[in-house]
Amino acid sequence: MTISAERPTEVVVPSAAPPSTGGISRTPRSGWLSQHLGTAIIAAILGYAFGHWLGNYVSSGYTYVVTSGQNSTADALGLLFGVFGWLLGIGALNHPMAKLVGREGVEDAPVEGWSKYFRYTLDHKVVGMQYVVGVLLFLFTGGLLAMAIRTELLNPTTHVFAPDTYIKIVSEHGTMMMMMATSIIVGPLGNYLVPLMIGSRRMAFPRIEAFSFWIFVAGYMVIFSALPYGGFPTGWTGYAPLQTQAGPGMVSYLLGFAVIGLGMMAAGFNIAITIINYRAPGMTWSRLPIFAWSMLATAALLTLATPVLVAGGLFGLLDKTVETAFYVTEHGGSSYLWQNLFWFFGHPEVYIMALPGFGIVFEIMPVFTRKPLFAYKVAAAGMVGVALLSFFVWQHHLFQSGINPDMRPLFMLTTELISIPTGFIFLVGMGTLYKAKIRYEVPMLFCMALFFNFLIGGVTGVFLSDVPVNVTVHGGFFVLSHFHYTIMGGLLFAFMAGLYFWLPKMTGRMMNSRIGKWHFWTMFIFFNLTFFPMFIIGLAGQPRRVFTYAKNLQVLNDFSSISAFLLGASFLLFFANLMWSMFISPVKAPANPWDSLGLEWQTATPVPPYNFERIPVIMTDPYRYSEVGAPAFADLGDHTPARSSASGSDQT
Amino acid sequence: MSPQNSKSEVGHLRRIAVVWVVVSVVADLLFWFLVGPHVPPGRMTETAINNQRTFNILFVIALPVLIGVWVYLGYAATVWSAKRDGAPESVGGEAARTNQKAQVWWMSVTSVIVILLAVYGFYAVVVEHGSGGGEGPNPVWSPEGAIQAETAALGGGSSWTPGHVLVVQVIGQQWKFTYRYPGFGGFESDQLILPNHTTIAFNVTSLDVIHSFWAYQLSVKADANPQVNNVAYTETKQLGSFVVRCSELCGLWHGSMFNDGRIVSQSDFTNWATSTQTANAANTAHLPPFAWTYVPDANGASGGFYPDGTFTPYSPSEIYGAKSPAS
Amino acid sequence: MLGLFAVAVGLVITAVAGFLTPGVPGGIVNFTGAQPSGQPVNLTVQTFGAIGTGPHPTWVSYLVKSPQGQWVHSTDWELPANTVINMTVIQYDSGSPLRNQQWGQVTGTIGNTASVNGKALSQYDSNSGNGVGHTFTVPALGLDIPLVAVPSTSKNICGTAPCASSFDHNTITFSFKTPGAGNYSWQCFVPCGLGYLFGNGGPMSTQGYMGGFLKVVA
Amino acid sequence: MADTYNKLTGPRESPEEREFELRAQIGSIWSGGRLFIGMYTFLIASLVFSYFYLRSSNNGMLWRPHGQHAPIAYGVAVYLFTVATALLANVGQRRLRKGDVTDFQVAGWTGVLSGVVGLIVQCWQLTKLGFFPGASGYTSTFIGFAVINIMSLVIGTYWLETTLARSLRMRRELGGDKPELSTAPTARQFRAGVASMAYFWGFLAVSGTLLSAMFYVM
Repeated sequence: MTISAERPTEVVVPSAAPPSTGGISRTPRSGWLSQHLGTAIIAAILGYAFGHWLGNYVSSGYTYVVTSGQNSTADALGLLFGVFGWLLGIGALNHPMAKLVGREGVEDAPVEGWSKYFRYTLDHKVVGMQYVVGVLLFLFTGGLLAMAIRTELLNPTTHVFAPDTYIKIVSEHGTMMMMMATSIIVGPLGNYLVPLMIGSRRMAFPRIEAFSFWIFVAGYMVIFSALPYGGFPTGWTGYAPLQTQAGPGMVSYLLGFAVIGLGMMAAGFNIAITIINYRAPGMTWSRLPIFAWSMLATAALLTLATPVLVAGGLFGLLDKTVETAFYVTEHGGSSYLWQNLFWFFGHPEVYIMALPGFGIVFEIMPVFTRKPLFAYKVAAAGMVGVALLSFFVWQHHLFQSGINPDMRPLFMLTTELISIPTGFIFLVGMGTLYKAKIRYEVPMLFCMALFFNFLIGGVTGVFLSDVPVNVTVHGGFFVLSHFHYTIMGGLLFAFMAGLYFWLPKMTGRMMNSRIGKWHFWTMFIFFNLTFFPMFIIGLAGQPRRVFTYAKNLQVLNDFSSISAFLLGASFLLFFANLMWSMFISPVKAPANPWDSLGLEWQTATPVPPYNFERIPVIMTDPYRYSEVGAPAFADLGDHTPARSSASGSDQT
Repeated sequence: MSPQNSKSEVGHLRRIAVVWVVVSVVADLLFWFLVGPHVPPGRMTETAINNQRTFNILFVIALPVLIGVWVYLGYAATVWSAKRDGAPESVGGEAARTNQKAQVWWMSVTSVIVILLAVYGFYAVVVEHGSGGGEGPNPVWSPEGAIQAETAALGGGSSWTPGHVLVVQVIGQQWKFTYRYPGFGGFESDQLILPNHTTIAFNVTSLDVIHSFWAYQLSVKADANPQVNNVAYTETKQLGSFVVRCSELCGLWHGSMFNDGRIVSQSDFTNWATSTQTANAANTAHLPPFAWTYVPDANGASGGFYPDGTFTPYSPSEIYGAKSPAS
Repeated sequence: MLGLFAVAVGLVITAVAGFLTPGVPGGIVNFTGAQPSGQPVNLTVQTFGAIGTGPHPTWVSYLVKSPQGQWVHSTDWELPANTVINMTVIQYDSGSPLRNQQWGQVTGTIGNTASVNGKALSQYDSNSGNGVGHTFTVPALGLDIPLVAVPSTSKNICGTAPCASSFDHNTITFSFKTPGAGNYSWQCFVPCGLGYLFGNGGPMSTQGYMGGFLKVVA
Repeated sequence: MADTYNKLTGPRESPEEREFELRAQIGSIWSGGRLFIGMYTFLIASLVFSYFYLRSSNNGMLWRPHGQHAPIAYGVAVYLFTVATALLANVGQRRLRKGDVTDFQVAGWTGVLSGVVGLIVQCWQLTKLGFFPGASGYTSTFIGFAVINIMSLVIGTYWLETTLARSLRMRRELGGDKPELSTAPTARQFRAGVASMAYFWGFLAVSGTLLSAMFYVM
């Protein structure tokens, strides 16, 4: 069959005749008797113990181990085997092992009840829900650490934490948030929504998808393990040779990033391949929902940029364990090497954290403006353009480092060129608002706020890209504020918009809009009150990651800290809303609470196990909100008479 | 589109444009004259003055952009909102999938602004000799006389006289900057004193991890990397004191890695330097000869990360912290 | 489900809080009020090759003699402002060259001088002789004293703290005047964190071993 | 990779839908194989970049003092085994396409053997190094190269082995003559997988040539 917009003639399948695949039909069994989170934890502990023992056995004679009393090799092997045990325990390795003897993968029957959320599951909707909890846990931990940072900065000279503890907190906060942010939309919403939006019953590689989630959780535990190991002193950028000098907490950082990197690559790989191959008949590239475009651009960055991080982390681990000298200048390595590798990944990563936000906003805005998305093609081109350009700008992080100083004008140019496709995003957003009929539901408020915040973040980015101005603002609170405006003000606001918008679809329960509005306004106001003063603090000369600062900056810092605490409270409000609306007093969501034309709203709620009764056929462009009598986006086929015969009885 | 519609379209845009122009002009003027002269990093050196001007120019361009989007958003939010009560309309608004003219305009304007900014930035970097940023070991844009001064400094026995470029070496180490003055016998001090009206060539290097030498009011910032000589230039313009901070996370006492420096008159500077040279002479004799970079012993005191004897150190420059005789 | 979530959140909070609780050993040793106001304060510390106890028994560290006369493992000392501090360092550790000989000068003390076993010291060449065990340096005050090492060939080196005076040691004494109130960090400039790159990791990078604060209070 | 639905609970597909999904699966195997090569290219490019970066910086004249070289006989052996496996995988795939299943099996299993031996030799080589890992830039990047090479051989050999095992099991499941060449969905997926696998091995041979030239010849 060629992919055509024609609905295939319905033929009733004699389902009793098995097309002879090697598949084994498994009957459902209780979730708690097979592999799940519990077995994963047990296997991870056993793996850790084994790896740690092995590491000690191998390396206890190393000079550095004897003299320092700390054994990075044992810690690295312990964590490595711990992750391995975790994957074994959760069941991620069952299929790869079965393949060795030629068995083909067959999905298990879906598990009923809560236990499915604690298992290695092939249902992309379950993975999406798992990711929601996973990223919220990450966010919560990182947020706690942020509160600790602001507590320390309340006073320039009196210290709540010891300086090493403070650096540990800063580093852990940065790393956790960066890891979380790469997956915060791709994970929960990307996995949940992409097949629904492109009209597919499944992901291309559901096991890789499940792997990406469970390795993400493993990454959380690995990076968390830095705290009991004594933390790491390098911040999230992990600059060598400080990295090489640091204690065993650094191993958690390097391994954690490598592990999360595996997850990022797996998630991006699966989503990209799914969008390329599983679009429903009739869904041409120009009919693809814009969120899927953003996922595709993000997935390209995830798959191609992350291997560089993994390689960099591998080299760092080798430096710390078998004592190679990749990053040690005195032994023929180079401290510049890590900076180059890290930022070659790091800058595309910035857009990994921006593009999904744009996708969400563009997906939501037409619904609440009751207008088509303005300049759809420009929006898609903008995202692809940003993704492409992001590979050519990494040295703007290194303007003052002395690396290739004569290349600075070039990188200044490429960096500023990124403003052009980013400008497309604003054109599309503002064009969509033009003469709209805006409905101020909570998701729409978050979308409008994104444009407000991201504008500040984007414009300050131009200041940072200018070499002369960069002399003052590099490495200070200005740049800190800049990337919080883009990541938190952009991505996190978009994530909130997405959650308020799609949780009714995912859970069948409405978020309380009254608390939601309170949450939005407190978050928006205190976010700006927290981070806007940091621009001034930065211009006034406060470097990042310091526990002491000039006395005259105390007022601004205190203002920022108190706003940060209130911002934290606003997140508590969000958690309260989540608990209240989802568990304590759930309100059943209507089938299509926002009157969206999106394909994901056309199927039943809760979404049936395979999303669509029939594979839908896409009939027209998306977002035809303003045209009376426009044809429906998709033909779901469930009105055809064949449906009853197909689903009614197996035995026809 | 009916003529009525197109008229109202013009009406919307005209209202937005008027508000935008008025607010932008007022805000730009207020900024340029009231705030601009006080924008960090101040006016203590040539690079500070230049970078302040660049910042202000960028800000004057950025303000209308910010205001434009905000005015538009505010207008849209108030004028184009749907009625709150009543049944939600399933369709509404106007068919506005795309607008060729708007797209072309938008792209042209952003492209022109961006390319102009890049050209201006390029010009500023070249004309201002790197604008106070680290230019690596072989600066391509250096002020007059700097290369000669640095060559002379390396040869040893050079002495600084007013009116010439002063070479100062900044040595980052965990967790303090120290400064060497090759023009005065290569003495080392933990104080940074500079003469006024003088071009300074900072040669920044590190003895261990990466630091970043940030003389805030001087508008100088250059990373200190082990075995790299990172050069940054500025010209002092005013007397006064300034703050030096480390702006690259370098470990435990990164937050404490700061000191005050001073710009003094040329004669005061000469007095200070010569007297310190005399006072430190005994210690200077034990320092390695002046060099652009130094090879730190990667291992530290008696037993380090790498086992001894596993590599052959070859030093084209000077070693700080020799292993022998004590160990 | 709700309960499970609450348990997870509780676990995270407990763990984060647990690992972040300021873990400086010994707390702050208070020297204010030990003497009448304005009188010089005596501060005695010893430094040695290995602390012997705690989570990192092999690390170099300091012990400070509290006003009550006990040796306490702490590097945060509370001192009165604008007061002369007579400091005695009993140095049991062997040494090495300084990475930067700059720290071989005695600076910031009263008279820019110190005494080693009774002999005056204003500058020490760390590349010869026994080298320097540690330095006591307060960057913000410009205070720097190289703590001359005992010979590494000595058969009588103190292994683990606390060290009896029968072991080889150098007694370094000097005086300095505290400034106004504030927190002033002090550290060592000898790369003495064994087993770490550049010798600056481990004890050098952990508060409570080779660095701490002078908490000067008015 | 390409899972089949569980027949008890899976969706009820029309034949058109089944064919549509099968084509999507085959397309995924094809494009997934290519994307994986793209990802792997970036990984190897990081190593190549590190090599040439350290080589051109030659910090402390320690890129490669005294003509350090890795055990070259082992290295050449590993390289030859890699290329042999790649050739066998590609020859096997070609024979399979021509309809010769036995040749595919023979070539494949020889390839697996060659891959495993290559893997063992590569690990063995690490015990025969004439230098310390951190001795120079070259030695460091060499260790990185060895680790990445081990990874490549494990992935490639695993992939090759799974296609062979699948082919054997398919015969038992489907029966008949040369079921691998039939139109059964699983056979069509299988052939797509073999093609992607052979392509990946070709990529490994090319990148292996580049890397081996860098580390053993240049």
